[in-house]
Amino acid sequence: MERISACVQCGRCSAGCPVAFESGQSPRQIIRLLQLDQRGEARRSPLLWFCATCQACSTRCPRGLPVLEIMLALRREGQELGEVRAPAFYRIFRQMIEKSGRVSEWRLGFKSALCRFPRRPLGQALLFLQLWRRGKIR
Amino acid sequence: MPPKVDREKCDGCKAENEPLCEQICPGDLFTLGEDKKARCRMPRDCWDCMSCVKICPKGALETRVPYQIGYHQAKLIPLMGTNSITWTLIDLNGKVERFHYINRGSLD
Amino acid sequence: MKYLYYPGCSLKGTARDFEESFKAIAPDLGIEIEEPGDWGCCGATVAKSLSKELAERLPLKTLEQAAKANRELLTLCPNCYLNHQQALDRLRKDETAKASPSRFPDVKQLLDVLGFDLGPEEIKRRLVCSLAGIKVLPYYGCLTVRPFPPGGTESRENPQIMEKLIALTGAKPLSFPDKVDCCGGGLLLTKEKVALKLAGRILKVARRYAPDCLVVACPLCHFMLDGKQNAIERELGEKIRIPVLYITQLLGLALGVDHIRLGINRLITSPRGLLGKFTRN
Amino acid sequence: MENKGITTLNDIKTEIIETDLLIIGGGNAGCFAAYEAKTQNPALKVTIMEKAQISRSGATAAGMDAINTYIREDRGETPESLVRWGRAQLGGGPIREDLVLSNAELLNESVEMLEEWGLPIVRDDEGYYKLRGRWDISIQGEQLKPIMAEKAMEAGAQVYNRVAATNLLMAGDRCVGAFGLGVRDGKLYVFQAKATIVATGGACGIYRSPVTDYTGSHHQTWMCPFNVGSGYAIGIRAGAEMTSLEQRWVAIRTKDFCGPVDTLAVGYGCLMINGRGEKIMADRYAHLGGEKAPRFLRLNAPMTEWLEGRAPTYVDTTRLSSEESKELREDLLNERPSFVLFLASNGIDITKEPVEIFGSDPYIVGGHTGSGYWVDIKRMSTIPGLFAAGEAAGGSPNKFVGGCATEGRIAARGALEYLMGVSLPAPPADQIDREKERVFAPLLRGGAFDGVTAVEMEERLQRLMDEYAGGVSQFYRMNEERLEHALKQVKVLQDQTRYLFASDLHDLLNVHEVIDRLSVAEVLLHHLIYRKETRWEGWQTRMDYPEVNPDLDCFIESRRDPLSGEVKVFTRSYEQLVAGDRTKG
Amino acid sequence: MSLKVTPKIAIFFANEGDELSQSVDLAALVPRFSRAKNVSCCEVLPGGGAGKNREDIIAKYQQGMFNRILWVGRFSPEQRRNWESDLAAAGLNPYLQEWCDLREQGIYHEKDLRELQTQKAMILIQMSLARTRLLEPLEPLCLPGTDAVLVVGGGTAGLHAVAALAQAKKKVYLIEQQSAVGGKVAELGRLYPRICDPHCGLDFIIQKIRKTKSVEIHTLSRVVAVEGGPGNFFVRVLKAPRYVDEERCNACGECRKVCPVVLPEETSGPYGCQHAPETVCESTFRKCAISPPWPLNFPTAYVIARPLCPPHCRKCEKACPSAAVLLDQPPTELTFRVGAMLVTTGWDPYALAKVEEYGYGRYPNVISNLEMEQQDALPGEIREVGFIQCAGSRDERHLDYCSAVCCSVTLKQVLALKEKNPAVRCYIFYQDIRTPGLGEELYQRVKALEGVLFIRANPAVVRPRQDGRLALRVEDTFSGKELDLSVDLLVLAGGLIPSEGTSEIADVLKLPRNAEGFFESHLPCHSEESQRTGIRVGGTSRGPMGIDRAIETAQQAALDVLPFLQETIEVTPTVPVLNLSKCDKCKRCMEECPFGSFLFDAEGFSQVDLGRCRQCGGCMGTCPLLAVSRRHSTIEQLAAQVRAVKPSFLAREEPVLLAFLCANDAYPAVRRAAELGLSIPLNVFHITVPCIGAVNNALIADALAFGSDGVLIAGCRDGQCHYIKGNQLIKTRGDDLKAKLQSMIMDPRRVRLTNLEIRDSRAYVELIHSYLKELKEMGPNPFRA
Repeated sequence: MERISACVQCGRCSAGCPVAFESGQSPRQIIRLLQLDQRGEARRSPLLWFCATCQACSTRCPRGLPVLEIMLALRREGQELGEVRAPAFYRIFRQMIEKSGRVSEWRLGFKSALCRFPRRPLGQALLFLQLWRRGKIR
Repeated sequence: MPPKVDREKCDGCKAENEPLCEQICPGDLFTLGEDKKARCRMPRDCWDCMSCVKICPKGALETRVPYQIGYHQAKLIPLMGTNSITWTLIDLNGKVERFHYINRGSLD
Repeated sequence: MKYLYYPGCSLKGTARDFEESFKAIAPDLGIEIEEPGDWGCCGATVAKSLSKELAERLPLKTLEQAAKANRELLTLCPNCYLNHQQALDRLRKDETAKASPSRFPDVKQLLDVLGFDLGPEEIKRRLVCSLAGIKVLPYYGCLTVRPFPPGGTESRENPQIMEKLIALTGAKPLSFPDKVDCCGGGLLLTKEKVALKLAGRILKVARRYAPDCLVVACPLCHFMLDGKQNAIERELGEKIRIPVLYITQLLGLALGVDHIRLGINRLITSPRGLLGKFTRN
Repeated sequence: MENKGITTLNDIKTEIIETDLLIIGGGNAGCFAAYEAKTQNPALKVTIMEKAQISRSGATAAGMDAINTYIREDRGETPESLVRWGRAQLGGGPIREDLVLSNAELLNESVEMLEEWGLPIVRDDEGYYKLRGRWDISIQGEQLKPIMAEKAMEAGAQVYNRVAATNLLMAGDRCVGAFGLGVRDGKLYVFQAKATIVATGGACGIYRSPVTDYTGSHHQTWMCPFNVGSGYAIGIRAGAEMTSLEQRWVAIRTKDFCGPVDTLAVGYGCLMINGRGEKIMADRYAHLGGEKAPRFLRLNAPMTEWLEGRAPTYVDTTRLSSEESKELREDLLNERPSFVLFLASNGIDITKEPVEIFGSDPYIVGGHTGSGYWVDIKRMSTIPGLFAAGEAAGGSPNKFVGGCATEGRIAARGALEYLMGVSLPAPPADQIDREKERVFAPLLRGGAFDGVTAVEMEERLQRLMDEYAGGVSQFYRMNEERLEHALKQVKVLQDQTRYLFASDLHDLLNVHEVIDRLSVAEVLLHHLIYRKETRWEGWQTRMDYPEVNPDLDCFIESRRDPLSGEVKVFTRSYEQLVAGDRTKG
Repeated sequence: MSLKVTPKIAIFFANEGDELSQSVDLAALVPRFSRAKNVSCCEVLPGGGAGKNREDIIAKYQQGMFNRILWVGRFSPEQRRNWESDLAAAGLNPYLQEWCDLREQGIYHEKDLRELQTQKAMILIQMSLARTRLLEPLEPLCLPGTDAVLVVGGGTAGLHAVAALAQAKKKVYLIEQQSAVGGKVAELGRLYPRICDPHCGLDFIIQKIRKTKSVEIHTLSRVVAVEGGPGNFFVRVLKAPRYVDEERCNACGECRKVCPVVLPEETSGPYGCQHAPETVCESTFRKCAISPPWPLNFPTAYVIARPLCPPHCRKCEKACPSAAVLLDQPPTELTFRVGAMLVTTGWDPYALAKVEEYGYGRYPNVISNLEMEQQDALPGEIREVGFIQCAGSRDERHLDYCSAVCCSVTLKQVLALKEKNPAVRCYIFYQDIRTPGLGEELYQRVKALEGVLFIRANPAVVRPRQDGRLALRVEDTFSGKELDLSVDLLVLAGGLIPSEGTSEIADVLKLPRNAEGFFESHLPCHSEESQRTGIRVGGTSRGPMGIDRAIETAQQAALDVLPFLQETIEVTPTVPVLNLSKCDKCKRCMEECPFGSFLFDAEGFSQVDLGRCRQCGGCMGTCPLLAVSRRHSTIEQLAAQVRAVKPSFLAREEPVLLAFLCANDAYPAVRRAAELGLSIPLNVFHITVPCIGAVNNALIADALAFGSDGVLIAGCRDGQCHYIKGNQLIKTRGDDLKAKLQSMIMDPRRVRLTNLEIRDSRAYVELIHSYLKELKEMGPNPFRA
């Protein structure tokens, strides 16, 4: 992260970020916060957990900053400091791999669906059915 | 009397053509190895005149007394000045003696 | 060509058809794979979000297996590929630090193998039937090209390798400006609405080109664009109805492999129209 | 390795060089000859053929710690007194007093030239050259060789380094240059010269060195091991008259490591003692001059101690102070640095224990004894156009550094005189082809050839000479039958040279070195056989003729017929020019 | 071997204001040195040698009382110069005078130290005396030269250089790869500030060149080889056939009417240019096989693109009324003898297709700024135009540097555009707007325009819309807001890279280049130098710059080469001399010379090209056999100075330090230290060398052998060495020596390198003190008597 200062705030990361404007904050702003030494605020940024890890920011950065890695680091930091709690999906996923070494998607989907009210539960159910009929979940 | 080549230090005189030791050796004993570093082709044929040791700009050469007649590892290291030479003599017990004298021009 | 094959979780579940189609065409393409029984999850994007240690540990197991078997590692799922590739880079970094030659073989993703290890010419030799008359829209998504583009040389913004492969089959590849945009798959189980929005954007643009099908090389993309297509249509309030095939399935068809063996019957969005066209010529 | 891609005769390039004066050997005498010639007549084209690299070649490669002859007039010394001393050193000769005198007259001038050129010579408080012994002056001669070389080149001599003389170029009975083997470029060099000076070193490696076996060093010798007598060989093969070869030079050296003893004995007055601690010279040889006894005796004396069961023998360095010891080793660093290393690597402190001594192997060196070319006062050999100087020229022993230098100058003057009005014939094609074939045959046989290597033959020759022709293992003793046997064997070896092969140019050089050694050995044996007496015990000890034979108070000469190869031996009489008792110096 | 006159040395002590006598015991020194070897007179000059004793010194010289002088004491540079010129006038060679300043060596009016100072002065004077004995009279050397000069690259920079040189009455050869001169500027639409057509500017300079008869222009030519050195370069030039006689052709155009070759229109995109400006613009411009020259009509003769001709077609040949067509013209090779060369090979546009995210080459309405230059009025339907700055510049993945001109270019283009199509809306996406100095005016002018929006952000992707326009999504970094914009035309401000010609000529002339591929020059001291004497570089081949600077640098370069364009070139006599009787042909001098001054002679010895040599003495420093000596600071002279240092004047536990000072930075630093009255300890002795690269390991060995406890080698800071790499050379050699010291069981810290710049006086003095302390801890040098 020592190269944070190299950022010229050109905004390419944000312009290419698919979720920045869903979260109301942009990767550029997060880097700026870090430049300003406001890590706390950066850690709490809603953007962090919106990130789809699509790597667009990192690959397009003219200064070669590992923007995504920075995001992920902040995610971890936030949890280690107990400031934030990862969404259910992450926790369930972790339990699974720690238990069985692998992940069963439908259980994962199902469990994390239970932790939050799913959009269009019926549609979900239907999809589960279709997947099951096509042998994609067992 | 085998002259020892320190492969680390030797740069084959940049392997431009003949390294200086090859040029100077009265016995025509040095050549440039495949690795572009100096090689003594026949250590037993050396007369230990130490011309090669004196001329090597990288300090990569050392004259050794063969073990059969001299113990490990005494050293005799010449350092060439412009008009004087110094010798550092280290005996088998590590005792150091130094010599320095004029080898060119007037003695005063 | 022999690889150590790493399936990854999805390939045994929602992306079953991906694995099936790959295994169905592999022999015809002269690709041999050996699959270790005891592989473990690579950690996807989750591990890195939770614990560095965990993220760095998980891929090691497979890499060791590859080193032991002294085979290059092949993963179908780009996410698994990314994690293993990154782990490999870390290992090699400290190997070079110790100036010791690497004992770990390379890690490959599907497009590396098809597009570069084998190469279009080689594949062309083996194709048996033409898919002429079909318009195909290739979609790469993120991790097939970012950060490690196929063959290490492909463009990250405008990759061409899938186009080349599609062209081999006789089908017409359409150039798709949004081909490297994110499908949002990673957010499906946390920020579903956003996820659907992103996938929706892609499908909407895709529809402009009126393709007979989309072709992908990533289980997650496939799940979003195929599995979630109904949901997306509902979000957009308009019909899309584009079948989404794995590149392996498309090649399978050109190799004359029966589409059941290719798992095409497992698609959610019906490929009937497409197959109709195909059987006609 | 480096054979410059030579596989057939056609691959070999011939380089023809025309010059006024060719000097074979860029050593002490050679450099001075070149300097003299160029300064006398700058217009002259002077060329030096040098086997190694002129700035560090030959006997003085490592440097020198003393000039062993300098005439301190202030001490009443004169050229004549030098002659007397030299004569006495040979037990009365015979020596060529004409040569020695002419040398002595120019000697000091040469030495002073060296100092002017930048050779540091130690002076005493009155500003005279500091003596050690009667004639020796101390120098700090680590750079002696480079200095001489630079001057020769600055004077404008053209130097061909890494070209080894293989034969003389003859026009009828006249010498018109020489052939050379390009050790680096694999060319055959043809030097066409109006006059030629042989100024090579002496012959080393004819005999086995006592330190050779099991020491990992093949070249534990007193003389520079790369001086193999080629200078004599080329003359012998061309039919030049050789003199006094039987007057071999054998030196008393430090045991197990052929280190210099004179420096200790002469330079620092350390006496030779035997196992019982008795002073060898003073106690047993007082009647022959004790410490001042002739050199060959000073060699033979300790060896006799060995034979008579009073070995080992030493020079007693124990009463040296540590300052003297340091000073002494400083001198040694100038001449044989590795001897200092040898002492250190065996933890020897010479002030605590004496240094053991033993005889060396015999050498043919005209700068020290009378061996070499028979030359006239101008130093021209019996072959017109061929001059000799330094170790190569016979008749005038005890030349050493100063004398060899001087003789180089004298020879140059002679050559200059000669070459005026001499013209060069066209290069003799047939001679060139023959020589090319002869020189490169071993290389063309190739490394895979099933034959004999130079080292194998060299070591066989050395053992042969050692055991049958009075080498160190025999305490230098010999007798008719052994010599005859040796001669027979040498002939066989000469015949076997057609099996010698070389895989690269360095090998090829070694091959010709052994061939040259054979040429010298053959003639040497004839000399040894002819002198049926014991005149210089140690240097020449005939067990079958232990006494001095007054009839042989003359020079023994030899000439090998270039066509038949037959060696004729005859005598020349001795002329005394400087009056006085010949045995008193 | 020069004829030696035995030196008769006069020693003069400058005791202005009793400065000297206060710090040392002159009464003891004067008699001591009047007895010294080779010294014929030894006097004290009361008043620094002004007025009366000036005459009698000169008189004494003319009476032959002495033939060289050692000046002891403090002399201002002016005083030195006066003495040297006065005595030179009287016939004393300036190189036979030596200056020994005691203050620089730490001798001040320290009453209580007077005794010790006198002893040190004794040694210092001994040192200078030893050197004085070995001084040689030197006369400037003259090399044969020629007043001809060769300029490579006929762009704006080249043309201006040519004009300048032609005005200076020099014979000029201009070598141009294209079929005509003009270069990139000829491709531009308008020039700031007058937004005028660059062709009038070019025309003006070309007229200027036309007037002089001394310029020879060779188009379609490239330099293929060069031999010789400054004053005498022999340049081989390969001239491709034009297939049209330059003299005869009057550009009537008849040939084009009959030329069957018509280049298909579709090779050019909707904006008249296809996406490889450097090549296709020409062909689109050309339209058929025979065409006017490009980019300008100077020379006017047409040119034929022979590969495009149909087999056996000779139509143009027949059609030409002045029989100028030469379809079978062969290529020719020319050789020029010139005294110097100028390289103005210019730039190429960065290949924008590499900046993939912006879709250059994929979408027809994305064009480069160079292509934009060729747009006249834009089609009416165009309503919105986007300009993306730093497209490839200042970007790790592309060009690390700022291309310098793109901002002004865009602003200029916006101005021009708005002038023709006032209704057009412009978006300028930028990181920073860089229009330094008066350029601000341009920026403000554009800012003031209606309908121009500056957006401080770069888009990440460009996407075509259904309607064919381009969609841009950016974050306005000021507001943090997401902007979804669309434009009809997108102009990428592409970067500048060294032209192919630049890399080509660099290889031929062995000109060093920096990481970016532009010519390496020693900024700011010799900004137009190329590190190859007699060759100067100007314009954009040195780095991105605007036209104005390109012209200035080219003219500066032209000015710089004038000294090489004389019948004879005068060279300062302090050149290196090789002693071939010592040289072993090891070639290290050749390897290490920063200026490639060494050539092989017939016998394989290396040989200095005195013209190229900069006299740094690096060769002297590197020669293992001490066969090279730089005149006036010869190895012998330096050795004599070193040998004269007698550490014994101090108690054994007091360390003595010998410092070699680089004449450019370290010495001035020390001199300044003396002026500032900083305390330079008596333990240190200074010896000045042209460059520390010239310090041979043998000298350091001497210093240690003769008892100095430490040797300090003070040179320039990295990258500041006036001889480019002297300080690196000594570094590697120093490391070898240190390794040797280690094996000799001596503390390698006894040799130390340091880098100073002129203002480091204090730093230097501190360093000396700390080093002395360190040496004290080490104990005396084992070789110290």
